[in-house]
Amino acid sequence: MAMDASLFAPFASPVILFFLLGLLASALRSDLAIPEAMAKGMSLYLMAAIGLKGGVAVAKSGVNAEVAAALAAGVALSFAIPLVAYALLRSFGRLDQTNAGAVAAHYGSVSVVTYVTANEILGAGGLVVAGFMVAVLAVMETPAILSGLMLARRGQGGDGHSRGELLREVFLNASVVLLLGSFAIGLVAGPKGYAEVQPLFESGFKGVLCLFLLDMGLIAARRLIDARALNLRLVVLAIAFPLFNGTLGVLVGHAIGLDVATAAALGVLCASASYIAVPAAMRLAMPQADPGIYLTMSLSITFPFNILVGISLFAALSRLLAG
Amino acid sequence: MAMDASLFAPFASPVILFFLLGLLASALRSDLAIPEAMAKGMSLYLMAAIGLKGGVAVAKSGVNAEVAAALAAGVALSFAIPLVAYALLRSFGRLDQTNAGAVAAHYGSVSVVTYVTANEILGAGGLVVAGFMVAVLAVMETPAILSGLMLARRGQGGDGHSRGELLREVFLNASVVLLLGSFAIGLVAGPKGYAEVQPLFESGFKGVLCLFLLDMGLIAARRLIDARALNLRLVVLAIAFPLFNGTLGVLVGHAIGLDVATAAALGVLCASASYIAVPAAMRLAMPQADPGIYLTMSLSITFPFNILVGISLFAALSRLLAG
Amino acid sequence: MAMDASLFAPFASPVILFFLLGLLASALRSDLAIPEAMAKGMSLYLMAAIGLKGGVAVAKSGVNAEVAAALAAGVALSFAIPLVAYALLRSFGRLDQTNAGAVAAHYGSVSVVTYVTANEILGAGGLVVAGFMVAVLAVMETPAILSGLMLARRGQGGDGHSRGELLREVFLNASVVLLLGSFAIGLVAGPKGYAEVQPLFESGFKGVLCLFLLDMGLIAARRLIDARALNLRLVVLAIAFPLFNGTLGVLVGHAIGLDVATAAALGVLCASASYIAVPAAMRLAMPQADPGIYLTMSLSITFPFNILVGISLFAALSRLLAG
Amino acid sequence: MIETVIRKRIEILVDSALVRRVTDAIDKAQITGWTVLPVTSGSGRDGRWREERVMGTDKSLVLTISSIEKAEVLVEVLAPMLNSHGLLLTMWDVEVIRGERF
Amino acid sequence: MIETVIRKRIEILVDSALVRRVTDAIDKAQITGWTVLPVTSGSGRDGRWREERVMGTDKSLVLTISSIEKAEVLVEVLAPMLNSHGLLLTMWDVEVIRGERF
Amino acid sequence: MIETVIRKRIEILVDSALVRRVTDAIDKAQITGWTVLPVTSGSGRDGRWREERVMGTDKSLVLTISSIEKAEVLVEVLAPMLNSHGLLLTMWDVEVIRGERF
Ligand SMILES: Nc1ncnc2c1ncn2[C@@H]1O[C@H](COP(=O)(O)O)[C@@H](O)[C@H]1O
Ligand SMILES: Nc1ncnc2c1ncn2[C@@H]1O[C@H](COP(=O)(O)O)[C@@H](O)[C@H]1O
Ligand SMILES: Nc1ncnc2c1ncn2[C@@H]1O[C@H](COP(=O)(O)O)[C@@H](O)[C@H]1O
Ligand code: NA
Ligand code: NA
Ligand code: NA
Repeated sequence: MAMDASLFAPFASPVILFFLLGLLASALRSDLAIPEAMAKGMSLYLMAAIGLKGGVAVAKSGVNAEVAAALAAGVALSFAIPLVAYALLRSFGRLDQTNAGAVAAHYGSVSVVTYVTANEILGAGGLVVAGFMVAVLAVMETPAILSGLMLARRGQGGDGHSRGELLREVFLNASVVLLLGSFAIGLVAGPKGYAEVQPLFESGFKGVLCLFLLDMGLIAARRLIDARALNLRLVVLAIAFPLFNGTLGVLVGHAIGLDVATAAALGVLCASASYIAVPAAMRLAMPQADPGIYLTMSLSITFPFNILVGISLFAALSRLLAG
Repeated sequence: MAMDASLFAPFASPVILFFLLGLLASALRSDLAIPEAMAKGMSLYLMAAIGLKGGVAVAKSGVNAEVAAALAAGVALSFAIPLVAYALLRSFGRLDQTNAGAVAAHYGSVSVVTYVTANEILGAGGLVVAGFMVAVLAVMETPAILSGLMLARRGQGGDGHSRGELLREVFLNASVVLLLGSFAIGLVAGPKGYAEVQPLFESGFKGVLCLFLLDMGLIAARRLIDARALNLRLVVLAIAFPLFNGTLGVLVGHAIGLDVATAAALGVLCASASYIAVPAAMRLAMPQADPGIYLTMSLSITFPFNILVGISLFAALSRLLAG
Repeated sequence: MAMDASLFAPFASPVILFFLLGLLASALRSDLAIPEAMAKGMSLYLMAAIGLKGGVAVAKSGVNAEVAAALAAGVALSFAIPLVAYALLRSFGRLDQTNAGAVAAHYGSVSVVTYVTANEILGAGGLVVAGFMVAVLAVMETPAILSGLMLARRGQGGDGHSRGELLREVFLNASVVLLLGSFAIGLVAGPKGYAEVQPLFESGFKGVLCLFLLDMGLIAARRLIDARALNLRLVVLAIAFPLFNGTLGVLVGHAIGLDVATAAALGVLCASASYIAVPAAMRLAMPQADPGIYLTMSLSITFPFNILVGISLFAALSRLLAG
Repeated sequence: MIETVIRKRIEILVDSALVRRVTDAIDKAQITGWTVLPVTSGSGRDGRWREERVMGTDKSLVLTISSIEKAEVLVEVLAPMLNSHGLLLTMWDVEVIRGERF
Repeated sequence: MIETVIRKRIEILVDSALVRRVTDAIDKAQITGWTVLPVTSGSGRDGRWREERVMGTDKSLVLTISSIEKAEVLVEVLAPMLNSHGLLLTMWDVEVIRGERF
Repeated sequence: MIETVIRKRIEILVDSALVRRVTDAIDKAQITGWTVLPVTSGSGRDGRWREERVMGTDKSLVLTISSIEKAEVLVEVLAPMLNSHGLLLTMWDVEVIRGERF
């Protein structure tokens, strides 16, 4: 009964309601749209804010073995998840090698906004995620890109010209730099320095997240409506992946000794699929892969699934495991 | 004496002063300009904020007969105002059928920013507008478009191809969807859910309104300077319309039993003229109508008149009627 | 020892750390970038905020002889600094007449963001700058443009066609109008009117400054990397100018009786070089001058130097002079 | 040397609110694609305009590459709108690579 | 088939701060209109630039359609600025509909 | 009358993530410069796209003016990418002033 309520509580949160408004507006083909510069600005703001907050939290708590274990687990999961996903995409999903590799890379990587939303939803339920998970988020962005590429290109020589460019794109992409950079700033500035900028980065946070999720809802639904390349098998996988990977993440989290909230957050990271960094890398490295497949799966199915269902599910699972 | 002071008090408010700065800067042909994405972002923010606030207010107060009466009055006035306006535009204003219909539609519809500014000015004078007026604002946007089109096209077959497109444009245009959507979110989330996002949507509100009105001042004055199609008769009408329609709105408000502040707000809605939703609909449905006429009247004359004079006037009138 | 600490304290401030992050990200050639509309929006916000705050401060303190002296000193320094700079740019810097005049104009004029950052750094060290310095900032923007042009064009007839355009560009450019306009609004609205908009313009200020300096760091470093026209002599001058002009400003500030903080701020204004208003004026009036020289010097060398070193130095000097 | 073929490049300046109608016409003419570019400001017989917020007065530039036959079809389809909605259409020959796509 | 006529299309890349001067020249040449497009970044003899905020280094593209005679007038008028202010001007023939407008 | 010369104008529609690779090719072909224009939305065989935030699906238009010889070099250099990365390239003759620059 209590669990039931906690599963549905998020639907009274403005954060989730604005996401639903976005989905609905696009479904009705309204012309509501967020200017691109504003959306980019909000995403930079959200990343700087969680980076700072995480850094300050670690400045307070200090670094310990738990942090190292979480980072190692994150990297390992980001590498490994594409391997399983690839196999299923080839067999059950019937995709060719290139597209299967590209989609697999998305599911190994992570979605910043899913993580941020999870933080809010978990927080509202009394589950406070450890600050160092921002660093885990950042390190999980890229390994999956490498294993995805490896899978897609087995037996084909890579494109020499672009290797350096790709590695830079992958390791120095905007979100990794901003997340780790503001994490480091939070660490150095500490609670005292953070206090100066708290009004912007903390008070405004939930409101900005509302508007950002409004935009995500608009885009996710529009893309689904315009989708041509999707079939039922891929839709099934786009829901099965977060369920499976999220459960895996929660289990690993508990295995390495994370607390309830932090293990749930690791589950959310595993369940989430990238729709920013990885697509950009794919356009560079695997232009033959079809964005109509990988973006639609990650953005229009997995992302809403996680926001609306997944996060609450992994929270419940993590509570259950903790007894 | 006291009334005199209350009439001039708004001119010490930063909100009005920034609008004047915008008018002045454009008149001096300064190159000061607000980036378009920022202006659009601010207008989305303002609409989401008033929608939320109105919804939360109704969540607290509940829905009653007053709300229904106000909604009905709003729809009726939005339909009816263009009829009178059209007659005057044809006779006194000497416009042809098409342009008269287009201008009439603007005056039946409403300006969101005028409403928002009125809320602030009335609030500063101790007049708190009922939350449900946001819904009235939203429902008044579109009926006028339909009566304006009807007037403009009497005796000419409509353009079949575009009917569906137009209706979608009219009923699902961005501002209607965002206003009603965030109103609904406010209703569902209630005061508790709203508290989470209040720092962004309430604390920042007046400051954002300042910057937005700075932009409106810049645009209104620039358009007036570039205007070619305007003549004295049309200028007279652009001031007479808000005076007449605003008085009508205040009277109807009192007649249906609204309180002083809310009746004044209904007056402001009637007095205000659209310069966003209606022009967009006109470009689709009546491309022959001249934006140099309808936009200049609504944006460069009626809008500043309402901001600087009209709002205070209707507040005074509403107080007077209440005795 | 105490001075040492105060010299390094700024490096724990998020404001400075975000600037360093920007420099670093560009140096590593990350694709991190702030959308242009957001950067412009933030710069408008910062100018409106400091204008308002200054005006409110003067509304409280009143105008006196000190204010007049500071304004006069500002104008005189802005006119005079280019004369010395020009001579050095011609002799030591080996620039031709046109480029020397263009660069000189930049160093006589001021950088708004340097001033804003100085305000924060000084404030954190307990030094509160007088509100009227915003007006000094505004009046120092343009005289240098005129003396720079005069120097560059000695003996060449000016371009008649563009004189009027140029004067408008110079005296009504966006930042002058916005700074003086919001200063006036602060004066008129006073502390009571300001209270309404304080949440946006004051609470958010430092956070916005962080993101803005992140962008400035990105741009400054990128420009330095792409620079072709710079040589060691010019780099030396781009560091010598702020040292010399800043010292001059602090001395003049003490001579005319400004307090420690305000004299330090005058030093910062003299030390800072324009990279917005003046480059735009130069493109109009002296298109032959090379932006690769003047922008790179002012933006990529002098600006970082002032942010990271200059401000603390002039603060220390001003304290020293006060005994 | 890479082989090129001649195709028509058509650019249409149109109110942003009407872009959809133009691209529908392009799709109907069975042209393979189109691209929309933003536009900042302009001036014509109706006077000056600027990218004025959401005020329905902003414009876009729609660009499409097609064979000469399809270009003619498109122009026929758009002809009524050209006058009623004041579109500005220009058209010229360009060389393209992989011409079989168009 | 709809009739088309040949006109000149002229595109001028110019510092945004100078757009006004170019459009004044177009008005002076009695051409009926012009349209401005935004531009993001570029590279030339003076090195690379990017849409660098309000730093006076950003550019715009001014596009105008005119008769051949007026095009020649415009080019004459702009000639001095072309060199001193580094404008980039290209010009070619296009087919237009409703050619009497231009 | 001002003298003009004929040059090639080449416009390439490309994923924004790949702009750098295209401009590197232009530099390598020793063309004096290039300019990038923003693009808002489009539709092709892969379906519709919009300027979709930071999602790696947005495109840009790279424009460059060059002599015919250098244009041919550029096209040769870009040829492999044209197919693998789905670039859209159009090319036509334009008149330019100060032709010695290109
Ligand atoms: N015929 C065309 N005319 C103009 N733009 C096109 C055309 N075909 C494709 N495009 C553009 O090129 C992009 C990629 O096309 P495609 O490779 O066919 O998916 C599309 O999204 C459009 O922006
Ligand atoms: N000769 C022209 N060259 C380029 N653009 C033009 C021309 N004439 C009109 N335009 C554009 O088309 C829009 C509408 O023109 P009009 O229908 O004449 O008001 C103008 O605002 C300009 O953006
Ligand atoms: N060959 C070219 N093709 C296209 N754009 C060019 C070319 N040369 C220069 N440009 C543009 O014109 C600007 C100024 O060029 P420049 O005067 O050579 O520095 C550059 O920044 C580019 O945006
Ligand atoms: Na994942
Ligand atoms: Na009205
Ligand atoms: Na200076």
